[in-house]
Amino acid sequence: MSYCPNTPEDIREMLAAIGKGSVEELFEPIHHTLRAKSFNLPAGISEQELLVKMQELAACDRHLINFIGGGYYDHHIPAVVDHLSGRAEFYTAYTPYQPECSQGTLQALFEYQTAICRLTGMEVSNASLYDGGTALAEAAMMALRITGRNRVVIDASVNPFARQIVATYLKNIGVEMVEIPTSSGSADRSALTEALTGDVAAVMVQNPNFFGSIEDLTAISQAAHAKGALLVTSVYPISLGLIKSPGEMGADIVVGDGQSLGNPLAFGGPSFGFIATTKKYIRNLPGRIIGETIDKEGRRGFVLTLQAREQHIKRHKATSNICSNQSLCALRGLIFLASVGKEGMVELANLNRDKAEYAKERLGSIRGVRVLNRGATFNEFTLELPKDAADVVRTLMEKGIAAGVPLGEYYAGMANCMVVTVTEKRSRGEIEALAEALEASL
Amino acid sequence: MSYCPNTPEDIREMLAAIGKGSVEELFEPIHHTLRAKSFNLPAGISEQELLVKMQELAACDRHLINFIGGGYYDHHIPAVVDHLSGRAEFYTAYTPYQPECSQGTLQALFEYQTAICRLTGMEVSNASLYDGGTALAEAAMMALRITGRNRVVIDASVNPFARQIVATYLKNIGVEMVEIPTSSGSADRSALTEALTGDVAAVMVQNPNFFGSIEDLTAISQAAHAKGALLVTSVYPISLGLIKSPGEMGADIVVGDGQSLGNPLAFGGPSFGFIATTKKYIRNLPGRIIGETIDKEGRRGFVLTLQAREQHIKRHKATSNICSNQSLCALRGLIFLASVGKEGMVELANLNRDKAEYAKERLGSIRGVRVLNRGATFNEFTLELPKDAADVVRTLMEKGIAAGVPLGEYYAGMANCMVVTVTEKRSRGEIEALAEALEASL
Amino acid sequence: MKLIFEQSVPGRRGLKLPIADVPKAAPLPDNLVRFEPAQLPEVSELDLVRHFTGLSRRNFSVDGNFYPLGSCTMKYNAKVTENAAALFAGTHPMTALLPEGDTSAQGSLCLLLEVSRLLAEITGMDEVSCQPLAGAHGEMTGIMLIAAYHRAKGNKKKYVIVPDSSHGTNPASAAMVGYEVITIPSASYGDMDLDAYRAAMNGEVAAVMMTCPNTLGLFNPHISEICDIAHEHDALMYYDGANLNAILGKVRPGDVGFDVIHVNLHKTFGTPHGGGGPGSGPVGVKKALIPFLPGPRIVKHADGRCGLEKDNSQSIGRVANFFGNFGVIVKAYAYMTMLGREGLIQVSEQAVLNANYMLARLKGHFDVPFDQTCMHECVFSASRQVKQGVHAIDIAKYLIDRGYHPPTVYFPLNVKEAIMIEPTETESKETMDAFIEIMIEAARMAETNPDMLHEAPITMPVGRLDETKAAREQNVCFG
Amino acid sequence: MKLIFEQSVPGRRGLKLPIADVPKAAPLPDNLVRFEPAQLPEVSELDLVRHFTGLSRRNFSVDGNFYPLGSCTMKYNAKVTENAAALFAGTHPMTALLPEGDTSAQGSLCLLLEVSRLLAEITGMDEVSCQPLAGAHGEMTGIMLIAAYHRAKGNKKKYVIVPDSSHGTNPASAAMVGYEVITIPSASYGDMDLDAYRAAMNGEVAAVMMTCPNTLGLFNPHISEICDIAHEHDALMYYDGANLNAILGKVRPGDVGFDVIHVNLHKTFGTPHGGGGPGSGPVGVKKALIPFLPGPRIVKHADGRCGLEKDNSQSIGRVANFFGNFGVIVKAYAYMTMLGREGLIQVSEQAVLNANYMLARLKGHFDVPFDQTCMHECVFSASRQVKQGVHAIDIAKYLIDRGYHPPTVYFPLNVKEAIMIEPTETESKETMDAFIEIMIEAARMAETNPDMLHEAPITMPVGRLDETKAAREQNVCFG
Repeated sequence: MSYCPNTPEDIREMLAAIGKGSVEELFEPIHHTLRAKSFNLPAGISEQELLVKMQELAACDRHLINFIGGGYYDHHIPAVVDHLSGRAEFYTAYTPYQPECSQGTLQALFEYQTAICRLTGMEVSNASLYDGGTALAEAAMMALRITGRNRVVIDASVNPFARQIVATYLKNIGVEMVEIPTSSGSADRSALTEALTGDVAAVMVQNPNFFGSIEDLTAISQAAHAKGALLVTSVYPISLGLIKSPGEMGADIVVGDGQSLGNPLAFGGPSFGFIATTKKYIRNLPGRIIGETIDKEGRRGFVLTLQAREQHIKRHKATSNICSNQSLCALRGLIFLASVGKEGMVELANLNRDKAEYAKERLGSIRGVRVLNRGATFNEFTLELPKDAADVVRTLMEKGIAAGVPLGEYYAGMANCMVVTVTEKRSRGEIEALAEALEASL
Repeated sequence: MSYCPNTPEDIREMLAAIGKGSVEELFEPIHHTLRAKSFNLPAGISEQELLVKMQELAACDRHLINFIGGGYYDHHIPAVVDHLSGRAEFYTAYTPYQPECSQGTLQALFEYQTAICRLTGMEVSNASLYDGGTALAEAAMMALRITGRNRVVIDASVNPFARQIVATYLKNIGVEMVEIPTSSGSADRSALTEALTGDVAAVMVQNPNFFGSIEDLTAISQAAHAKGALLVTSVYPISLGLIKSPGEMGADIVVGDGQSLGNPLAFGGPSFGFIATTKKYIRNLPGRIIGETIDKEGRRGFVLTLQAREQHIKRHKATSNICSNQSLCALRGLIFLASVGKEGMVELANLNRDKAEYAKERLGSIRGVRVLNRGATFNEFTLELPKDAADVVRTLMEKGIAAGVPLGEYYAGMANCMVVTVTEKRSRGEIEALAEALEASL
Repeated sequence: MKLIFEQSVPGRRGLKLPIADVPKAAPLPDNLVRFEPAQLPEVSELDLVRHFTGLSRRNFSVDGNFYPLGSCTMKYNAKVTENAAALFAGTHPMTALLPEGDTSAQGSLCLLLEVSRLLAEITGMDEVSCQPLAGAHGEMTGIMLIAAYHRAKGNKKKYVIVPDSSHGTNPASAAMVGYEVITIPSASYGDMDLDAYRAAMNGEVAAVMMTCPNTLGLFNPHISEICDIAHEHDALMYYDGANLNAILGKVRPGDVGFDVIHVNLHKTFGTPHGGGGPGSGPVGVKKALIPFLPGPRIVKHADGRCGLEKDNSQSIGRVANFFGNFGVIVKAYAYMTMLGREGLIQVSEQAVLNANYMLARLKGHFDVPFDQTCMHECVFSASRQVKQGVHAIDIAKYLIDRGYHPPTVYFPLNVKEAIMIEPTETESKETMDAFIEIMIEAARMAETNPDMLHEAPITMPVGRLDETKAAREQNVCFG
Repeated sequence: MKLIFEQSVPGRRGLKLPIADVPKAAPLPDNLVRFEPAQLPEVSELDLVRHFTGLSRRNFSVDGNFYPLGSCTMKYNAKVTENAAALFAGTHPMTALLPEGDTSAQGSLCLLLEVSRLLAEITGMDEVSCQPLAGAHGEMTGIMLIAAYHRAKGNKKKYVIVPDSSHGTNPASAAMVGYEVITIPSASYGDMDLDAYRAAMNGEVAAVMMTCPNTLGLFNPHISEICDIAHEHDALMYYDGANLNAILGKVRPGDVGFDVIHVNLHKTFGTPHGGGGPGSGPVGVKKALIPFLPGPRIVKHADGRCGLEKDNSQSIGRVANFFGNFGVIVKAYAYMTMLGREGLIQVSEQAVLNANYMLARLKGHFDVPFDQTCMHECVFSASRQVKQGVHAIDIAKYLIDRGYHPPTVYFPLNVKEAIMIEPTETESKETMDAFIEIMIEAARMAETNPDMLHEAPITMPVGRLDETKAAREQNVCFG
């Protein structure tokens, strides 16, 4: 296949205009010693052959009944999300550098920012980051910039992958990341408070946390603020239909992964990260921000704003190196939120929790199985099994069920535990199938 | 699910404006004795539940390797066809009654008409009919109108389904349809010529015919014209990349099914029928026709034209009752033809024939199997087996292969025969699998 | 915009084809070979994409614009139905016709059977065939069924009665089946005059075709009597289902006395209209007509499997290649299944509410030929505006400039300068209010600035087009 | 257009949710419950569809417009790659991380491995990680790898060198990893001045970041020497792959002496840019840096299965939640697979041909800061037009009125009034000729009617917007 349109006749005419005898002459600025030593790639194929090949490859992934989460969730995606984000004018455009011919993207992203602010209870949002994990890292960097301090405290019940990303980011810039071990699936509040020394830029927590537990973070935010530190909260957006918003709890920076808002599982991407904060920190936000303004005739329009923070102007003094973000995924998030809507988000969150509570009760009543979470949970919970959870998960996978995420790899001493996720897509029958298979495996 | 937007508050306000107390009052013009005696339908479900249900239902269709045609063909559909015909402005618009805000549809259909003319070698085309079979029936009606005669002669090697449709249409209007039996898969030319009495409006043939044979119809068209009859030809559009066009052979009306041009199999529809003729018969064409014109400033534009022939003006004197046609499918056909393009159509036709010739040779060399076609074939051919073809097809279907269309049901004395179709999508490996399975079944 | 043919460059390619995995065949004999390739476009895939993307942007559409085109039911087309249809795109229709092939097509066959059953319940008919490919095709099929019925009974029938407000397809379909058409004028209540109908009825009448509510959006108060009179003469009652959207769950034509019905799935059941098709026109009948339905009929076997009826000697035969516009039927099934009983009732209630709201708000500004409670659509006349030299067409064109697809104009034929508005149930009050304001503005401009209306539209790629030139020159194929 | 929030009506609903098939759970404790629902839009599905359809129509895009945005490689995005990606939408990324979960995700894992191998061959690197989520993310990851390399060797490094023509992301990424940035001015040949570079190099330099061809579309004639000098100081050479589209099959950065590279899949490998993302920024390295690659690395087991590396203690760690922007990677894989070796070589040849044609045709009308054979893009300056008071931005805005997305303007920073045109290989000569004519017209208008250029654009929904007001008021959230 080739998507190059020019015919031999076109090429002749163009070379004549350039004044060259061949296309090869155009590459003469590149010394022959620098030429490719190898370019050993397969021959091209047609579109028809490609589809056969891709179908064969896709068939090598097994379809499982997903009770796994870990930051990515198997939610229903309203059909409108694909249809509208699939409009060519959205997906084949680029960053809206020229606002007059990009009002579609710009207004949509302004609406996205508004939706994120309203969902999180914060005042300002950027136009998206890469994913939830990198958003948490960016939030750490942002807190460091704002406070001028060089230490962050992070609760171990934050998603382990996200913590690894934060660690990767902070490793090179001489910032210490203090991890507070979790106590049976909850943040250890006294340890967190103790760690709050005067050089701490941020306390970083997740709600619901990796074990599925929900907490009121108000006290933690007050403790942080008392020490001049910021509260950074990572949230699961679907839960915000039901759970007190981070804004209400006093968070300073809120991040999360937007996959659950209308983006497919797709083996982990693309999704988007969101970040929201209070107005006073807007200049410290990383990434693109869209602002409202007017033209000469007073017509409302939207533009990329506060670009002076960004790399293409500020270069090494920029707030972040981010350039392309996840615009189309953020658009999907916006369409998802507008489709589900105000009341729908409450219902959706309740539906997730109702299913999960049912499953928690059903699975928790299996002989030898114990629910680890001490308090409330949303749509995930942690089970302690009478045997190695990895073995159980392995066994159930053979039956086509991804039963949960075993914790041994991520938390010392928790080899018998696994986190089970139940979204609105899991039917009562599927929950029963999980329960029976689990029972049989113990 | 419901797509009604109005809230109880909206409804209250609207009723107040109307001056009614309830929605039910609006139905008072309908006497209570006329009210529905039953409306026993299932309760509604959500989009999410619908998709689960539809996936389960779709999974009840088995995927087979298709060596069957019979008027519908398993061709590759270029990805652009779905993406472009899926533009909401195309598929959620209606008949372009208001040309100024419908130039997209109108220009596309004008281009479609042009493509059909060029493909068939004819001068004018309408903007589509329902399918190939009804197009053949409309062609018969058209020939009757043009000639003022009341008899048609049809070759039995025309697709049996299409012949049945023609018969259904003609049954009520006192027109005789004379069917000329086929001789070993070819038109019986002498019988056709003999049947050409002075009251025959049209000779109706198909090329390639139902058995897959290709013929030069020039002599038949000359014979028909000599008797004042028209030649109506049904064609398989993919074959026109290679085979002499009906226009070159002297056809007066050319019809066919457009499914093979970018429309999915979809259990038989929707596709489109096309009909093309010479300029002198344009006023006798059924269905919509798009014409070029200009506006006051001389800008080119396109409109529905010659509407005086149509039912909404001419009512019972219309050339046809057709109103909605298959516009979107015709658009798909146009995009298909523009994507494959001039050279591509030649290559595609050759690729189909190359595969079919290979299969014909391979299958024809199986002991006891004989190729029935005496002359050239395109991408279908007829095999005579040493046993009942229906039994063989049944056996091979169990192995996931739809081996061909057995002819016993359609042609007396041909129970041992079946038509095998090989499109560009069938691989050499699949052909080999068919051959081996066929060998094993005999 | 240039035509795609005008963008052609010799040798330029779009799609590439696979390289053959079989040897090249010997060439065809010369007399069978095409002399030169068809002059199809030679464009790159990008140019193709830009061309059709650009063309699409020159259309108004339901997804882009309020589209209150009367008698066409331009409601919202739920996107999920597209996804549902895509699940069924791969099954070859011949599969079901192969020996025991029905076992390999149970999903598609059972879906068709289920749609038939749902439609039978919705319309009050005893059986439904999904084979007809569009509304008019369903009409013609219905009249063929009636002809077969009379033929089987030995009835000598010659005429079909239609009211003057009927869709043009009604008389055209009757004529396609060989009947002569008797047109009955409308009475003061906006539908077929009962006395004139009674006078026209005789033993040679095969059928009476009614749209109910009719094209004025009015429900005929004498419908029972009309049915009775027909049946006394062994004439069958044909129900044109174009306006079924008004009466879901409220009235079932079968209960009222109709014998045959067609349903426009793309209207009432929300499948996209595709710029003029594909539609789908299933036909429903009372018991006495079942034997005549087009074949092959889909039936449920005793073991629960779905299959094709083998013996159908009384059938009128095929009216389409296979089983109907299946892809459209899948979408309609998805729509019906999602909405369910209550949702479908709500459809009609809200459609009727919206139309009456439109009528109430606009009747001070435009003449109303029949001022009654309407059903799902309402008809105005621009006759008041004509006095200022402004015609229905001028108002229509002005609406285009304001971003609205015009209502149907100049139909039904029995209303002068008709403007026929069908908002459908999927439009919100806000959308209607905004449209109403523009309509009122147009009425005001007819008084104050008629020239501006005559000039409209001015915001489109082309202004009003010379239709006479088009009809005279018959330039229907490029080059 | 109104905001979606401005269309909200209390109680109006879009999507409906399933009714629970489980009992209602006991309510959450009050202190955990949200006080009031988030004020999300309350709109019908039709209003939602009209809103976003309408918004989409307010964008220029590759499918709608020639989009020669320099340094962004806005080539045609093959539609079939969308279909390919849809096939892989359903696999949960955690699947592969479960015990023996890799066996349930062989399709996705092997695709990732295959893409890595293809990219390694294309770039001349020894191994590639697909984890970074965008170009700048890949850059940062690359610099982290370099930091890890130096750390492991005990090197004390402090600086990263970049040329003044570099993308802003280069210095920003270096800074994110804690390095100080040294910027080297350009020489008369349009790229980093060799003497200044030599002077700046020292033992504390960790890396040199080059774009090659650079942002002027020029291939640095001293690139080998630059690499050698760096390596003499144990500084690593970083290749910014933004402009890789120019050199496929012609030059491999790994062969030239680069140690680390990132590739923008959305640029060179034709995945859609999504209005600003998602991109994908795989990072490739030479052997010495493999141990530091982000984990979990995808490996091929002896039995041919693909899986995840268990031990990766030297890894810099994760840079993303899972395995990268997988959906984007699938599209890039589809693109590479279709084009194959010859197709990819043709990409660069035609991209370079198109850019040189643009340069040849326009250089009489606009100043050319570095008049040489260019690679895949060419840079002009509007400095001649500035004398008439017309700036690069005015020309850009005029192009909008003529239906073209403007080229990149005011970048690279080392060219005054820069106009940077990258036609890409997927544009036809006709498209370029039409664009060239409009550019020439703009140059002429700068002489004859500069005011008209200052007023542009006039055909868009808004004219030039007040960016100062936006930055001052910081109205970034509605209501």
